[in-house]
Amino acid sequence: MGVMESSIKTSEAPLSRDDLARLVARDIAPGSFVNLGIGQPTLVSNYLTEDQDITLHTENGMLGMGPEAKDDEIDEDLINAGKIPVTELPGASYFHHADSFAMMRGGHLDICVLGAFQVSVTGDLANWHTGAPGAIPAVGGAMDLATGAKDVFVMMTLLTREGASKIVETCTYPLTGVGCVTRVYTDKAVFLTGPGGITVRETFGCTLEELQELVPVPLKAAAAA
Amino acid sequence: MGVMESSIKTSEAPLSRDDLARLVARDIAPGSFVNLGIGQPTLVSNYLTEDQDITLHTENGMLGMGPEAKDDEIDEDLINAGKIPVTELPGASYFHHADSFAMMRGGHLDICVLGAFQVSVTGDLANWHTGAPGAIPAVGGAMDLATGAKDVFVMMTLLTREGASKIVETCTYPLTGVGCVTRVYTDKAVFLTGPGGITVRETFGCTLEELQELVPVPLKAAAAA
Amino acid sequence: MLNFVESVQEAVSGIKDGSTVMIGGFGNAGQPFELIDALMDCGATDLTVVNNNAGQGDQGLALLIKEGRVRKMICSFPRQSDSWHFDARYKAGQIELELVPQGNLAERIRAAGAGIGGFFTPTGYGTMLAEGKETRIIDGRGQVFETPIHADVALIKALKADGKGNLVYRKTARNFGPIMAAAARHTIVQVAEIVPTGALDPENVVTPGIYVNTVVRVPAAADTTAGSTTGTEEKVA
Amino acid sequence: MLNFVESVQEAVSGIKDGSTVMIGGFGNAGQPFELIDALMDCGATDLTVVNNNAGQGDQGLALLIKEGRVRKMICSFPRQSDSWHFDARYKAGQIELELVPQGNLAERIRAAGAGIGGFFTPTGYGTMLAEGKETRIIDGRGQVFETPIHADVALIKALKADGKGNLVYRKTARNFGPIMAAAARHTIVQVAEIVPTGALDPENVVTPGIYVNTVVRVPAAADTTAGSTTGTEEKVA
Repeated sequence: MGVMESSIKTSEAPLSRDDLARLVARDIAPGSFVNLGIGQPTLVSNYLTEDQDITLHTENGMLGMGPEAKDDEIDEDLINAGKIPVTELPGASYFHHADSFAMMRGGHLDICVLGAFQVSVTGDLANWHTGAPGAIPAVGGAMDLATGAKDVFVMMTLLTREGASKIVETCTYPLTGVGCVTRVYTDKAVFLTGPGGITVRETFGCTLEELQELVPVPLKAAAAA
Repeated sequence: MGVMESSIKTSEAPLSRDDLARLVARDIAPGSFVNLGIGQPTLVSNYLTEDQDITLHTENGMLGMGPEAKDDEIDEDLINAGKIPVTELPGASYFHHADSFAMMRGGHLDICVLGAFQVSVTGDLANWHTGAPGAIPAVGGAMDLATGAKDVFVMMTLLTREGASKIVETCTYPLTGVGCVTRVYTDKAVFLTGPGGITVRETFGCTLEELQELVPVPLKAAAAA
Repeated sequence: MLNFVESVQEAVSGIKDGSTVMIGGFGNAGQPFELIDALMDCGATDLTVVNNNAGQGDQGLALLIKEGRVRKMICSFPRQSDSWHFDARYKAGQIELELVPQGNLAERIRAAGAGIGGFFTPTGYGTMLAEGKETRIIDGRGQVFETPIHADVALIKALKADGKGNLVYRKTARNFGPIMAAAARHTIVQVAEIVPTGALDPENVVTPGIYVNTVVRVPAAADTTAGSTTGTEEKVA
Repeated sequence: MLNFVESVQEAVSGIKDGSTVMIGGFGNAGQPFELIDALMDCGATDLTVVNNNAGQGDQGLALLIKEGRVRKMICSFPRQSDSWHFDARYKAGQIELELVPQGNLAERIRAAGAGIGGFFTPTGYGTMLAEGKETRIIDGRGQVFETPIHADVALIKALKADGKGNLVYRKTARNFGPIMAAAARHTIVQVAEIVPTGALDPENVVTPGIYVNTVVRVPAAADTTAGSTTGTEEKVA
């Protein structure tokens, strides 16, 4: 496995948030329809190229969302799911909430990119609720995205501030969706989930063995494509 | 009952199809949204007045349908549910089939007017299929209209060509809907259906007693409004 | 029946205590602020409110909640940085919360308007939001049974209405308007502009007038929500 | 992925034997005649076809049925004065028929596109079309459980497509197009006109391009189905 692990180490240091966003952007196939979740996933839009011809969906009711609106572009009737003013690209379309969620839930989005508290070895996702006593829950469209998109990419730091792995055997936080995550992009590695468990596509600043020490589920290197 | 029955006889002769259509038209409340079924019910549109401000729905996807198209008004993209070229009135709108049937099924139409083979004493409707062996069935939107509209008016001759009453104790033809008919307009009388059975609002060319001889379910005169 | 009224006060005057009220809008886009203020003033209480959120800041729905007029919220995203009035009522056990994934909220509202008795969806399966609900496996996927959300009244905002009550919206302000209009027994709409019947292209009507009961004109505060650069085209009547 | 092709032959070339094919149109309005003719010519057989009717006269779907290429029809209104080819096959036991109330047909197609696993509806309750189906009483009304209708391919007709595959339709030709486009894995659209991206107003797009895979231009035969007096407005890109 020594050979395998060195072959998947693709950077000498962990990735910054922007480097990770750039990597996710690069991995999105040309012509895809994509929904970027609130927070870290939003950064991905900064690295999509015109050549890729990606169409962004925002679940409040739009395809063809453009960059964040600036100055006199700001229009309070044109916002994204994070309630940030955005712009409209040529070829955009507007629709109501039921049509927008039908698009998500009907499996028409190629990829959604979401943040997460935890991802389990079987691809379960926890990203909406800490489950802490007294916490007021709020779910929004997270469950619809997690169960509806063809591919669900998670973007997160591998470790919590306390140093615990967010990739876990079984989620301890309340679930968003069961077996829905297909890839996990973290600062230390890219993980692929599948029927055979979790495989590691590449590591950043650590070897597979060093990564394995951080993550409490068995890891193996992904077969080369 | 003698007094009652003379008071409900409102014409000396059975009504013609056109007179019946005029009567139905008169009974439609101003501002109503109405779907007129194929065949005899279509005649009703000839007698709606501008003052009534009735909006006609056609289930293939339009509100605000105007009269049948003539000559150079004919446009093959503008047809009604009977596939007859029609026209568009100011304030019309177009929508797809699921939205159109959602409108019907969600209880938004005030009245639909349908033809019938049989109506039962409890308001069951049979109007789509003779049930004859070898007959090829075709249902279209009949069941959606029957179960969806707030009021279902039936327009038909009271008797079959063979002289049998189409108002029956129990339908022998396959049902379109259960307990859905609220009024039955026939050449000989107007019947109201309800929890208490069938009552007769008015008769045409016969007394209530004469009418009772034709119809195999107990009739009584409706209480005056 | 459709009627056009002169004031938001008149528009909401029929709303009774104990009503279920749907309120459109996502963020500020499509929020019928003036109708909500009128609902505040009209005194109706013991309300069940259906909205994506549970009020923000010190205005609109947040004030209704602060004043104790809302018995129950049905929403997908109550907790926000400025949802302090909801948070306080909720922590004090003074308001009931039915938390619904946003897509289930939209689909359940749509189901009410469309006469659907209930439906199965994969959203929420295996999560705490499906606890106590009927589930079944369909085509190999776990699914949850969800029921329609009907309302007595909907308060929504559109860009324009014509004389038949046909509506068009503007950009992402469309959001819940069309489905709430269909789900409520009585739909009250505030519009920036009322145009003559025939001035909206029948191809572009988003909410047909059959779903609209009361229309009131509330001119846009500035040029931000309506104006000459709107996205809807008009024919000359 | 979206692609624009030069001919209807190329557009349908990927349709395989045994496919479920949705065909749009109600009457002549919205019928993709040229795509159906190309499907006839391409030889695909053992098809399940979803359409409101089961062919009329000696053209289009009727010919597919005549030639024995359709194993099963899912439709609401097969019997018509000129449905002789279907009638003959049906009476000979050579074609299967799933008869569906028109609103259930539309809602089941919509359910497939929207990811709904099934739904309850009052339509058909107590009738022979509900025989063998699950029923339950909801809010005092008998309701029938209906399942989504998915398809491998949809053949539909629209008025215009832009470079992103966004579609607008014309008058009652809209009918099944939008819901079939969403329900099929691969949607093939014939349009009278292809316009530049940006030429359709985003407020007025009826089928977003996400639902469209293949677009082919088929100019309208005469001025009856397209032309300068269309109901859709355009902005200059």
